[in-house]
Amino acid sequence: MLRAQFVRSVRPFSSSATALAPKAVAKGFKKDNDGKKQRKTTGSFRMFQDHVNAGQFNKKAPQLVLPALEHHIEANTVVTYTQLQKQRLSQVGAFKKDQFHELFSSPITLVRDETKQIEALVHNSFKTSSKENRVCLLGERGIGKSTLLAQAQALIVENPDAVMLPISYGVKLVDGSNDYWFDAKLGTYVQPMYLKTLLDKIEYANKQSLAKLKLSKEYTIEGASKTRAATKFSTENTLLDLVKSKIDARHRGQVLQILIDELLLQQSAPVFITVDNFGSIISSPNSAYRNVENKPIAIEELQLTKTLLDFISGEKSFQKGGVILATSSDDKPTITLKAGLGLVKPDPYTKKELYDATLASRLAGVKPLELAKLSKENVTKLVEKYVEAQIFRKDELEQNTVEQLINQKYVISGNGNPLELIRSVAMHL
Amino acid sequence: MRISPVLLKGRSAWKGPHVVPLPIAHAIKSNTPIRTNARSCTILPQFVGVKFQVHNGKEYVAFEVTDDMVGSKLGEFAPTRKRFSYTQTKNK
Amino acid sequence: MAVTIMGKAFRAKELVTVGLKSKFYGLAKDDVQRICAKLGLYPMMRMHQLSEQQILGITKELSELTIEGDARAVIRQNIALKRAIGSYSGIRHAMGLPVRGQKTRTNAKTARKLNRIERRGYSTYAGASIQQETGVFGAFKNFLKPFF
Amino acid sequence: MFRSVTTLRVSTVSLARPLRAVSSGLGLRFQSTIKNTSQDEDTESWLNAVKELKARYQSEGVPDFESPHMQQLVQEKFEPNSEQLAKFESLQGKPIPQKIDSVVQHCTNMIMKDGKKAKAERIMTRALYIVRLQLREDPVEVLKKTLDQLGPLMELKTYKTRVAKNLTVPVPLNERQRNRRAFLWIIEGSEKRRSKDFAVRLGEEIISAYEGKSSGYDKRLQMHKAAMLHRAYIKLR
Repeated sequence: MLRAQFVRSVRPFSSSATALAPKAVAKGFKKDNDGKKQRKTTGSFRMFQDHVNAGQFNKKAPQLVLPALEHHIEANTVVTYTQLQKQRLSQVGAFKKDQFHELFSSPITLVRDETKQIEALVHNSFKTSSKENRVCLLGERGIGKSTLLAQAQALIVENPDAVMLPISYGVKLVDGSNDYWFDAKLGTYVQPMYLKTLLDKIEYANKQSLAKLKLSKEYTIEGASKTRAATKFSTENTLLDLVKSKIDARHRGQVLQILIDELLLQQSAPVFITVDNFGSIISSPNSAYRNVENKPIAIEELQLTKTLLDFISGEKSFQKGGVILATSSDDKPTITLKAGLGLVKPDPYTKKELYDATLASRLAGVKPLELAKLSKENVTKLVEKYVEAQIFRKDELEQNTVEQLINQKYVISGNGNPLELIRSVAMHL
Repeated sequence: MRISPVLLKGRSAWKGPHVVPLPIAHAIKSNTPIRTNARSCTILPQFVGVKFQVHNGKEYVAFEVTDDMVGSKLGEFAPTRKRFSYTQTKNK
Repeated sequence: MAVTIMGKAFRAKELVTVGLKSKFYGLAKDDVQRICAKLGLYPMMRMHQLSEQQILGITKELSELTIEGDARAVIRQNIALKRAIGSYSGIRHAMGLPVRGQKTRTNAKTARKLNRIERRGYSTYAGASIQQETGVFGAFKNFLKPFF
Repeated sequence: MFRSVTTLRVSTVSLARPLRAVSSGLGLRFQSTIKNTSQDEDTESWLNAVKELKARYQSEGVPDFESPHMQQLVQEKFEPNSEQLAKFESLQGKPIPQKIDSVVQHCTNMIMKDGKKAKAERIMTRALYIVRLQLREDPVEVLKKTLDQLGPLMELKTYKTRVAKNLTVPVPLNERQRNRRAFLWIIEGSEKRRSKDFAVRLGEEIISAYEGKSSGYDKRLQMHKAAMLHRAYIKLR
């Protein structure tokens, strides 16, 4: 005992301890748990928005009894989509992530005055050419532009003859997130990866209507796939066969070209072009893509945007049909769009990045539709449904009458902004 | 007319290189060194082969201009500072 | 899953434009953009999406540029020339001191680290630069190495 | 929203600039001939009125503003009526309702880092939204109930005595203290979850704690056991 203490009290006079010690390694501030990565296994791996969307939470929501969205429905009613509409709209990509659909068993939507205007346009386009039925939805963030576009699409789906060409995120056409390739035959740049998804969407959304349309003449796509030298389409084939056909990526542009040509020729089916995030397409005359000489590729040189602009400007026109565009608050704000729609007169000294005259002139004849804020009556209807869907906090319901709640929420939502309205109900502390 | 970017080094073109009148022709003929205080004078191609004595604040440093020096300033070749070296006593 | 271009490994999910720019000494954003435009690679392309042929194309384009060792050699040559003609900046490089009139009373650590006739260049390969020594005194030396 | 405002501003400026330039140019050139615009008429009438008043003050003297005649012109003061007074009296005792529940606010402050409350609030809102979606109940109630279940009742505290030994004495915790311990355990548990989004991790952890599956319950049990072991040191007066 004594000896042990003695030994401990003497300082070791040797450098061997320090010499033999493991070499010090510089460590950052990052925690790494001795170099081992901690494994996290439980729980969802998604970020908030995706978690909320992918969790199928709407199955747990109480069922609401609501009328379906159909033609000639009264304004200021809260409706839901029919099974067919829901299926088609989700295939087309009309339901966006931040629209709070997970709160309800089935997406609910309000028929507002603008819906009636859009409905009239859709009805008109069943009879008249697409040049006469061009509209662009405008309005502040959360006002319901995408929702109104979805409503229009739902009304279009109701017509079994109608063909819909849906672009759910316009920005993806020009921001360089898809591959591109110069098709010498067409003389434009095609985007095979995007075309694949677009053609799939067109196929899903228009199965019945495309099956009724037969090709007017024979087409041959050379070098269409690895196994075959060429793919032939006869007059017996329908447009659905064309869209479904498995064509090599590089020749997909020709499929779209044939589809558009055929739709231009026929008279029976009304054809609709719907574009969301349209503002980002029109924000610049150039896309993010570059050609072999490292010069930016103009949006007029890309097959898809050129086709869209042709129909938007009215240069080309389906014999029956319409063009419905929706802007988004995510789009880069430029004067081009508003000047093109005739809402503002641009200053001649405006910077080139903000205003492009030639591009603006392509929008001539498109009717602007500015979405107004919801009226008190609209808010009343919505809040009543929210109460039914049990998304209010308990204490809020206990402390206030429904009438008081309506008044409160109308003010908090910035006098009737639908996004702010539902956020004030479902997402506040 | 484009002036060589070597001479300008980012200086604006309309000004041209900064030069001071010096007896270059005379120096080439007589092979005498040019004694000058103009440290900021740009070395032009005409200067090549001329001997210079450039003031460094205390005395005149002598050097001969070679091809590679074109575009530099005269002062770059006459250092103005002496390197510090420690001596035990001040009298040394 | 990594893609290798000219002996350098890239993460599969890395953007081609960002990856090339950051891994090759002397390669700028505009150079990468030009290469991508020439080969028809789209701006948001990821490394794992490159085909064999496209990688070969990138390699060919890169081999025509002065990058990596060549780019470093150019800088070394310029410094050596300055030293040879005896100009002020050449002298400062030789002394391992700041060239552009910065103060030397304090700091000037970057200059001490980099400025010399045989300049290393901004290193894109970490680890190879400083040889580690072992032992007690070695550790002390390692600590002081960056300053001398 | 911000963006749209800026575009509007730009557009109005662009409209206004040429107009103004034109009008000022005209004004300079044709000042003598064109005078029938409403703006000029207004200015002239104002100037005339001022001149008239000046002349009157000079001849008659400045009027006495303190006189009762002038006092009549001053607007009457606001006087509440009996109904308004009664309402004021009835509201006197009542507290101003809180915007955010105090428990939620306490928890939000525990999430907060570097004083970034807005960020903390966003995380909390999203976490509670996930709780609502999953359980279809009022998330604030769920949170309160969870904290109540999870919070320890006693804690060991060490007191220094002047003599050799330190005293470890079990101390009862108040509600706020219990909530704090419980929510810190929830945050700790949420760190072991997979999502990169803290809001998702927190929401899921609150749900599992509500269902009685959190690792915090073991800690709670341990604390209670330790408190029981040291129960002899409790001084009861």
